[in-house]
Amino acid sequence: MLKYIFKRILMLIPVLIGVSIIVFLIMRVFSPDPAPIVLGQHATQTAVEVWRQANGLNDPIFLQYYHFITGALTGDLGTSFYTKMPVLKEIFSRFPATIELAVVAIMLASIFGILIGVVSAVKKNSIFDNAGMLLALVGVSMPIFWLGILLIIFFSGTLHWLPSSGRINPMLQPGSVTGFYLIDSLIAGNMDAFGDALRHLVLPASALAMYSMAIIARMTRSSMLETLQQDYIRTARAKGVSEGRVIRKHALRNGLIPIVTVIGLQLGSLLGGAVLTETVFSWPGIGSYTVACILKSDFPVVQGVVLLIAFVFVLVNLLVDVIYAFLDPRIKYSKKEG
Amino acid sequence: MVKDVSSNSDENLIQAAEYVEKPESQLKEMWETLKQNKAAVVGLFIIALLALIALAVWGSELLGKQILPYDPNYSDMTKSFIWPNAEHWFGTDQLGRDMLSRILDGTKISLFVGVAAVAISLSIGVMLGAIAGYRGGKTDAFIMRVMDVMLSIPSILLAIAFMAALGKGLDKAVIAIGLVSIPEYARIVRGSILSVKENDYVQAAKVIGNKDSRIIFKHILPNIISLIVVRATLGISTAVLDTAALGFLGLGVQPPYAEWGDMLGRARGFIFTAPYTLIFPGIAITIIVLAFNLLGDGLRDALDPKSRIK
Amino acid sequence: MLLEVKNLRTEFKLKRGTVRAVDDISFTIDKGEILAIVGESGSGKSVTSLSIMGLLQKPGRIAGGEISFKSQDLNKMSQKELQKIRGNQISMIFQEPMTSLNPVWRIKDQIMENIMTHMKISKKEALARTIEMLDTVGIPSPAERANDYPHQMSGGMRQRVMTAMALSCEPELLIADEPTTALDVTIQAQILELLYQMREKFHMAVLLITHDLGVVSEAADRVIVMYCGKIVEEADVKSLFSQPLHPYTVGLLQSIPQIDDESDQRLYMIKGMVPNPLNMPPGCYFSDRCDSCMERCTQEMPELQEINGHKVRCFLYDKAKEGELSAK
Amino acid sequence: MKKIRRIVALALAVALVGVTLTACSPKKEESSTSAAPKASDTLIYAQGAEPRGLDPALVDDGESAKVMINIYDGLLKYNKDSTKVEPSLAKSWEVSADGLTYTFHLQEGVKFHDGTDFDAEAVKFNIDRQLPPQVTADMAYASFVYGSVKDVQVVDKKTVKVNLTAPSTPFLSNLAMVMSAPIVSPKALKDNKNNVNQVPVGTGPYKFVKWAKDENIVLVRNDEYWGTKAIAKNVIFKFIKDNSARVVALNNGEADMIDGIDATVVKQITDAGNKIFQAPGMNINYMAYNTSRKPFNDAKLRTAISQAINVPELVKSLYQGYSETATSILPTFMEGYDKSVTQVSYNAEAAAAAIKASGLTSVHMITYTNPRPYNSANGQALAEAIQGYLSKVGVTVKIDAFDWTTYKQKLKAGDYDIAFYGWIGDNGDPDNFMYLLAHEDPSMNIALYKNAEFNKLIAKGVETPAGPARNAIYTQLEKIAAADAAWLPISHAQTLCAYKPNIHNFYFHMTGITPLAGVSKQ
Repeated sequence: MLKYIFKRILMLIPVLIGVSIIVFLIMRVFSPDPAPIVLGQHATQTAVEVWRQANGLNDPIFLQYYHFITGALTGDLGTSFYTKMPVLKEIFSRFPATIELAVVAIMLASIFGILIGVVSAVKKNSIFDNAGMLLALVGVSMPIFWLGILLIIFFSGTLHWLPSSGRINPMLQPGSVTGFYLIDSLIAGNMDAFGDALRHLVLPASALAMYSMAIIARMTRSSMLETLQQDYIRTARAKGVSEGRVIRKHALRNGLIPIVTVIGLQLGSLLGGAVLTETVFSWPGIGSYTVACILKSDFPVVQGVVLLIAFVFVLVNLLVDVIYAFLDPRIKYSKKEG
Repeated sequence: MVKDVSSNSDENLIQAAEYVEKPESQLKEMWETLKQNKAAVVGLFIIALLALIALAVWGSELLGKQILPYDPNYSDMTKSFIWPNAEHWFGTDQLGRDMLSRILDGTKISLFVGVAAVAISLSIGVMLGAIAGYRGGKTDAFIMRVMDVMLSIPSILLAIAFMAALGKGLDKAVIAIGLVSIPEYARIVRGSILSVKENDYVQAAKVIGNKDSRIIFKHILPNIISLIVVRATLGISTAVLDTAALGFLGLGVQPPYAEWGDMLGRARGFIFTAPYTLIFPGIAITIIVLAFNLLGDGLRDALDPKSRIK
Repeated sequence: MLLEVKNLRTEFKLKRGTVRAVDDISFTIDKGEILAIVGESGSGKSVTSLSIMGLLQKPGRIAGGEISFKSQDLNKMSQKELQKIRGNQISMIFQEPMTSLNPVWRIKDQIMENIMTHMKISKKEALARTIEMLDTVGIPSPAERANDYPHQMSGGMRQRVMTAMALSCEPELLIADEPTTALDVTIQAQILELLYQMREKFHMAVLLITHDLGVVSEAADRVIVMYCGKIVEEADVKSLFSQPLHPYTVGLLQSIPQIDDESDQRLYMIKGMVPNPLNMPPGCYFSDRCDSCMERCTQEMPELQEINGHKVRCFLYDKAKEGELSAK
Repeated sequence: MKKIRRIVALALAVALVGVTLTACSPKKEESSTSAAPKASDTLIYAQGAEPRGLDPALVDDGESAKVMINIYDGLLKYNKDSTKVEPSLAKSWEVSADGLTYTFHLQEGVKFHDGTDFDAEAVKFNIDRQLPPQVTADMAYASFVYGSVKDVQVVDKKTVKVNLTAPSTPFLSNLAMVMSAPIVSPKALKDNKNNVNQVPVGTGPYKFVKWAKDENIVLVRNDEYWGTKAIAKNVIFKFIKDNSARVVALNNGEADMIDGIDATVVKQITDAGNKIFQAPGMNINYMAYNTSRKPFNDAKLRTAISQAINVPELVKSLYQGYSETATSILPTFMEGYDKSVTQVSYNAEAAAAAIKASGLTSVHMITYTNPRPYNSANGQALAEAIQGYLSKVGVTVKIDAFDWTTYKQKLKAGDYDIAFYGWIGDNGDPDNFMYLLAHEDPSMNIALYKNAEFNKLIAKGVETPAGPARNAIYTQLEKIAAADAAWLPISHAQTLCAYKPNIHNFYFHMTGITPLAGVSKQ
């Protein structure tokens, strides 16, 4: 197992190299020139040329890549064209916001998705089942940004219950230890800040969670339906075990195994969904920042962000596989090849 | 699908008795079961309706006739932001264009992008997956590593980067969305081919000395075609959503095309003044995506022998 | 009398019609007795056992009849009350040892769950009892194997585990549904032997459900033959094997390969197939496959009649012909 | 055993992810600042985007300007209600007769936020870093503000002399700008590799406290300020990208002041009991013809197209009365603006006839998809509206819309008949607007307009000392531009802000800055 994990981590390297090549090609070869944006409305052709030269943009693409990759290996992802700040600093000051949002969203999605899925499976064809599955179907069909705006209109604009943007009331902002406001406010023992951060999370996390929740609910339902037909469920019932226990301890425990994979995959799609959610809710995370940087042709930042996201994505997949093995004693990764 | 012989229980027999007649082909079998799935039929009906609208709009455009209530691109600045009324059922937008006409007109774009993008990812993905799965070895390893790389970048980010690089446009949106979902198809096809490859009839075909391409197209692909159909149907709904997302971010089609996501993106600035400009395109997207999801689910159920016994 | 089943009817409501999987059957089991129910797939024997356990899943349901266990009607009990009996006074072994154990639980946990559901004892005691039971059913080094997951054991071992689990609360009735079907022949004999020993040890009754007459002859005291949800013949094991009455039973017996048979004759096969349960032939259900079919057989269903303690459902043995019985 | 191994493996994987994530989060940077700010003495200003940075030499955007004006002082500053310059860190100044030497007398006893002294050396340091050889290509405003500077001489601690290479009337106005001109602590620049984007140190009424990326910037009152001290103790600049969300934030009390709103939300804001601040904007939103090639190398055809567009109607519906219809390139409050200048007026019949005569049936238009400060409705909506007008006079329009970055490249490529653009005034000087049509760079002069007479007048305007004579030059330039119709000026976007009723003395200067020192909250 440990060997397997090690092997998988080694396999990160070619994937990351591949990712860097793709991003590099898209950005440096095909994307528009960043110079006019960087240099502003007074930029003249001459200034543009001088700037491009100074930033190595006139070098052959291989040389540019070589500079990038050697820098990346030493932990230097370069400097943002636009803000002149180190890319790593720019990224990591926004990364916790995205992670916090994604983690809360995946928790919401998992809890409610599994709950709806289990009840739907157990009470198959009941009103609850039909309503739950209709909700799930609409949930995967709604554009996430549209849902987000509807939530803002309703809960912020009309009812004034919840904030529509940002992570926290700046006056309550806790000192930055982890960058996760929920954790930081707890460390600081500031319950007001914790509550406020939570309130700010409700709408974006719900919008972001909707799609994944729907997927998880549907998956849970079908997985549970299949599990509930298994012979060992009948065995458990034949033992005289109560129905609730049969569902929780036998069916769910087994039905959960494929769901873990789905949740893992969803975490990946959440990172994508964060792009739109963050845009709608002015969430100061990496998603909306990346879009802005793509549109500004801020190459170093885009390269860095995508590399980081790919890294996290692969790592999460690894984690899912490990959890999978943990949940299912039949799985062994000793001889698996890819 | 051959029933597991070892399961002897009476229930299985009773269930099997419901399916005495065995349809000849997989697709026909799917169709038979699909017809019994109410939700899927509803989905199919909605898609047919939308396709009809799209064809009618497109056809009349070619003939230079106007079948929509108004010209969807005709802007009249004196009619900016008229709330829905008898004359303009869905109201007008900032430039005084009729929202109903624009939404109906948008059907053709969403359907086109959805289908065309899936066609791209499907053809390339199936080919790559088939080659990888069938050849195995280094070819397989290389193709699948590339697919892994693509999968590890969120597809929407990749699509945004493509669009930013290629520029706005219907054709470019199709390409961007088509390209980013290639790995899904490649993976599915490769996986199924790996499992089908060892089957006796494929081995037999090999022994007789059939050419590889012939084996893939004649013996392997027909066996996984239904799987691909399901994936492609669901893929269209994803593609429509992705198109809308690109449009929303201002990276979709060129003006004055009426694209629903683009309409949503513009409506965002007027959520209090003209919320109807936000509501209707959103509903339109949800309906089309829902329809393809319903159909895709129905197809999947029809394909899956376990779930069809209900 | 430990268990009495009276006029039990179990139905499956399907879209295309209602299937009567168990059609008006009655039988009894005494303490310590081994009763075998024999029949092909679809004869309703497994549904009978599930009906007794109250484990029928939708769309199946008991449409009528009584199942009285120690003079309590199980059919009238709530699920809660049934849960107290299941795994405790009545327990069950299923045909598929490969899939009947929860793959993600250690076997000790699965057995302990049974014990702790019904007995008020500590975890430690339950574990001790589990290991003892594993030992009883003949699992070597039970203390270690108790920590195994099902996939780490062979099929025979798993069936032993199932048996250990079923017996862990010393039930008065054990229902064994095709306990040996999925196993190798050599293992089959071991498991049957085990059942036999356990019956002796715990003085319990066994309802043995099987399609294998060989198994019946080795283990059972009394036999019921079922066909399409109906009992067609019932007798003690000796008279059934020595003097089968129903043409179906006769056919079944003839289709058992005999090792000492030296003739080149091909093995006998009952012609035709089990009828579609939604489309039963009128009259006797066996009529379309029966070599001795008479016109009457295709029109009305014969009654189950008793001839010298040997019950049979066939017009060949109408009381009028009783005299010819011995001649045959 | 196996279980233990699995647990170890799981723990390892979790730890791996955990370590990555925590490694990704910022380390404890600033000492958690003393007491948390209180709502009553804190002003929250919500703006539409995050500043690019806070080093005046390195940034070019309006969002940065709003924050920097509160942290820094320049030698000069603008009058509250106009673009006339007033003393700031320079108490007074003299200009030599040849217009080549400027002598500034500095305030005394002024200290930077880091405790170092402000003096003539600091002024020289700040200007020198933006002059050759030190200047870098990405100092967006260096050449604009200091392009005419030859060198800087320190006369004594409180006197500094700036020598120019040629007389430049806009130079004084430039020194009041918030780009390039503000004086940064030389010590801070030396400590931070000549880049104080994240750690600004100035002499202004507020001191920088912290910056949470994409969230907010917190400032605190400079209690040792040399001038009139600020009223509110804390200022927080919050970044809310979405316009509607910013309105919601104001109405829900999450912000005290917001900017960058458009006309459609005004009712929403006033209905919630909040107030609107409307100020004229120093900008121009225009449409340009590509005068370098057919068909629009013909001024008559340009005029015909311009005639087909009902600009007042368009501006009214597109901007809902919160942009002034432009009658000239120059904003109305600017020196040199003259009422007598007018553009061609709307006349669809005449336009249709002229266009028909010319045989023109289709044009290629390129535009941008983002809202810009001068065009809140974005270039695409504007282009589509004009497409509507032109379709009525028999011209089919093909629009290609691009994201801003790409758009800039397309402009440079020059493949278009009509394009859209705008300009944000920098220093309040008319030259700053009119010189665009004389510029050689196609990314400035997108009409590719070439007129020797016009260029000569521009050069003359720069050298002429401020006064009626100079204003006359610019009026004449405006008239030439209107007659040649290379541009169709569309609108001057007004600045639209909103604030809570308990906010007093809020104002937004026409140069796009918001000095908050005088603003109070009750």
